[in-house]
Amino acid sequence: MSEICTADEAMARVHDGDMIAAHNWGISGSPGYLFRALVERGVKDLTLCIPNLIPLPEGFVERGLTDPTILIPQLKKIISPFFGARGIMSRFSEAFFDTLAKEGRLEIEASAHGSLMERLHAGAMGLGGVYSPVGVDTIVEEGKEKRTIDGVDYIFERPLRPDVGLVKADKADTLGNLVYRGSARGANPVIAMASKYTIVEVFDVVEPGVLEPEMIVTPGVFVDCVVRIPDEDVYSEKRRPELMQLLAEVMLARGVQSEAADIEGGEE
Amino acid sequence: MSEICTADEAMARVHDGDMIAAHNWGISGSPGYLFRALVERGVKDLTLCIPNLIPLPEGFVERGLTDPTILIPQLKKIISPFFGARGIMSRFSEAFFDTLAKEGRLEIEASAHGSLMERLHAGAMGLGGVYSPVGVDTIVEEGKEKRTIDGVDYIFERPLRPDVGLVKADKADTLGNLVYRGSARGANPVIAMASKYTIVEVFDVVEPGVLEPEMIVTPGVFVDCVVRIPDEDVYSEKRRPELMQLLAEVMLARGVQSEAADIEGGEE
Amino acid sequence: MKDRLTEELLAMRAAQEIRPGDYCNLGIGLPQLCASHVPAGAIVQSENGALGYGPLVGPDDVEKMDLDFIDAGGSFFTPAPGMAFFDMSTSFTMIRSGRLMSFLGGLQVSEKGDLAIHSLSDTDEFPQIGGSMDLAWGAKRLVILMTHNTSDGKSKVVKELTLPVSARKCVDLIITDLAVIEVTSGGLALMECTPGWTSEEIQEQTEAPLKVADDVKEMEF
Amino acid sequence: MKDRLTEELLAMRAAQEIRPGDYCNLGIGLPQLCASHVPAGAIVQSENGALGYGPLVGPDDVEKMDLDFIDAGGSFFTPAPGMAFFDMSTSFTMIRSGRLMSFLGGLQVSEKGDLAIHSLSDTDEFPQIGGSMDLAWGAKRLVILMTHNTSDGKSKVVKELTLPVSARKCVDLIITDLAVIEVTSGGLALMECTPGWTSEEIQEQTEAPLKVADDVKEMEF
Repeated sequence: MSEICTADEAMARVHDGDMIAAHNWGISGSPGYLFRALVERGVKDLTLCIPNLIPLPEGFVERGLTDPTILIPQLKKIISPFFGARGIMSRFSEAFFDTLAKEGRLEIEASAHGSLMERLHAGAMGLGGVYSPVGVDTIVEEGKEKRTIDGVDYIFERPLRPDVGLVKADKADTLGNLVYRGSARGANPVIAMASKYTIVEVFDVVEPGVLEPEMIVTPGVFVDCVVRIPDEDVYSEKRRPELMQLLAEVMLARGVQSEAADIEGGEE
Repeated sequence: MSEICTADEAMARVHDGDMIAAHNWGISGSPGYLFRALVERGVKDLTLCIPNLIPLPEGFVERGLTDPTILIPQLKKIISPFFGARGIMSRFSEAFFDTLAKEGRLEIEASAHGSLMERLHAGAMGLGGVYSPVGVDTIVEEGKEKRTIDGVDYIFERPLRPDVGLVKADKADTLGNLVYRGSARGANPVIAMASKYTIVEVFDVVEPGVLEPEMIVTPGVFVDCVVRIPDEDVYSEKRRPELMQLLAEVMLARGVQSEAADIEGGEE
Repeated sequence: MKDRLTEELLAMRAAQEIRPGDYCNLGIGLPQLCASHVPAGAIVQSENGALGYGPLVGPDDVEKMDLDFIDAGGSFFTPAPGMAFFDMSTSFTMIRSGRLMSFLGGLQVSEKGDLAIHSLSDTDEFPQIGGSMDLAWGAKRLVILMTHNTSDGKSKVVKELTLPVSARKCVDLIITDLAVIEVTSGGLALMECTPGWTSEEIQEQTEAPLKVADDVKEMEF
Repeated sequence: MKDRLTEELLAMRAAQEIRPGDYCNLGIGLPQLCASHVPAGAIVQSENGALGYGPLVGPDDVEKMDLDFIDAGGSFFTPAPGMAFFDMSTSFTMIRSGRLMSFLGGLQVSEKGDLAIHSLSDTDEFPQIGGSMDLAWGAKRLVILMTHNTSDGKSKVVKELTLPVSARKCVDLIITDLAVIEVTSGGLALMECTPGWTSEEIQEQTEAPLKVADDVKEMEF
């Protein structure tokens, strides 16, 4: 049964060495309020599974917002398809990464977006692994079994079953049923299903029956813990116009470019 | 782009030897209107993937309703987890099945519900196969590769990528976006995603924008052909109260038992 | 001959295993009858894609039946606040997640906890697996509800399955019209007897050896 | 030196490949710019989980921006009737289904249609694969939009990739600021030249050999 609790209470469930999964595609849909609580919890040697690792533009962290790169000092491994490289390098010194690498403390495992979703799905379904056609002949296949089936080459992808899923939803009811809004849905429903223990941050908690049974995306059985973001917090629904304004200023300062514009590598 | 067409026009896309997928769990959510059109189309040597093969109770077929067992004479193979045995045997004579078996014309492949969903998902994702823990040491593993991964036994399950998916939805918009109602959802969204060509029967077709973007379950890109059930048809929304009445009569005649009560085997 | 439990009493006893806050899948047959006895605050799942719905519609309430509100056994359920609908892929992710307890019927259970449920013969042309293999594999706790003996008097609690196996070492608890039996690493433990029946009498009806629990008691409803 | 296409003109030419009724994924970078030129009746997909949304919000329309309406590149889009949102698993099922055409950027394309897009080095600590490998594998038709040469003048249309491969034999069409090039089983075919450039001049800028199509023509916008 889902419990309603605070972020601190929820984080007590996270331990050293855990595998954590979370969504990230900029601010929207990413559990920034829970990231901040995880930093405060101070656990270490975590493995993080995340579709993107995109640093926030300047000016956001100063206002109390948190992106997943903030977690890097607590990680021993990152499994991700996309690293906002320049932003990460500007946040942490090159010396910092050199030290991590020398100490063997930060392992990076690259994946394709679809394969990461499929590995989480496989974990959720209790599978031993799947043969995926994506990433053949690329860095993604390194160290993985290859197999040709009916003339097509595949890579063996192992399931991911995170110890803790950090999920961002729009609203929950008191039974833990979740709805999302727009493109903020992302990997959140997949992470909720794949994780052994699922913690959700929401703008609002409503009574059962308020969310239509046809609109519920994540049924409450997958949700262990619902955290309502306090009204005064920078992540609260009340303060979203302020965030939007800040984001707009950043975008205007850059011209036509977008929040995630600095994710583009090299030539592109 | 999804087209709006008649059942006859849609069926022109089905050919001898095709693999067909459809949902069945009694009347609700099962594409009975399209089954009838498929019988009329008269193609043969089909393979049918279906979660259940449940004959309708007596009195329904007489009113123009169709269940998937009606398709048996057109099939060369059925992949299904559940056969409403007594009902099937009463519809077709034992001699009929003996003839099919002797001619090698009807192959039955048993599956578990979850494994059937997973094989359709694997087909949709382009996978070469998955290792499933369900069905180990049972009839389901016959002829399949087995593998132990991290101490757990798995069966290798091959993907299913049906040539044609027959889907029942509640409503479509003209872009082919679909919504479902209640437990009628079933395997329909999975079948829509897995099939190379997806035909949908709906009670109603609405303009884009009528279905809320958060409520759409099957995005239109997976839908090739939308068939609106004509108002006068026994499957139309208008005539659902009549069906419900008929079903209630059957249930009352049986006592507390349910539509699918005769699906229970032997001792149970 | 002594009375065995009625189906209704069996279902009532079984429903006591469900606590408020539990999520439980109720299989076809005897488990369906538990739906009326589930405690408040427990949540029922149906494999065709529904969670948290209300009680089943009785035969006297035809006007409450909704064609699109059916459970796995084809019975009509009533809506309840907070219920959710989802596709069968999501439903079986749920079933395999270890987050549900599961009540299934059974044809045989062995002393190791092996379950036979889907077929009466290895050469059965039309097996009835349905969700049973997934439910048996994925359940947080698997409870089997069945008659203790077949209609011709054979024990359904056996040393080794003679019917086709549905899943190995999966059963946690067996509830029959004669007894409540726990499957332990050391074999079967007789926990409760149907009123009027002694441990010895139940053992006589049972092929597999039963260890009588120290605190064995009479079933209560 | 002769003028090459502006990014805007390149995007306009590329958008001509999309027809009414097509579903198209627009990748990060140059492909995003096509969003404003997609013909009516074509439907755009974004890998983070949106289909059928409207044009992007320009920098002058800040008040139209919605924090929860972002595309894969992080740009804000406007709503449109019939748009749908879904999770990333559904999105990549769509991407791998062969039902979408796909526009991606590129670092290099080989004459066999191999694509390099995610990294500038084999030892890159922070690769940027994202959805590119899935999109390249699953596209009904894959169109690469890129500058013809690197900033230091090297050809990006090459005999063999020197950068890490993202997917083999996947590219159908290359659109650069110099040319439209089709990848055929017999090699690269030069279909269109940027106004003011001859086939010979384009070949000089291109490492891989180009067969000039019989009906080669000047690009139109």
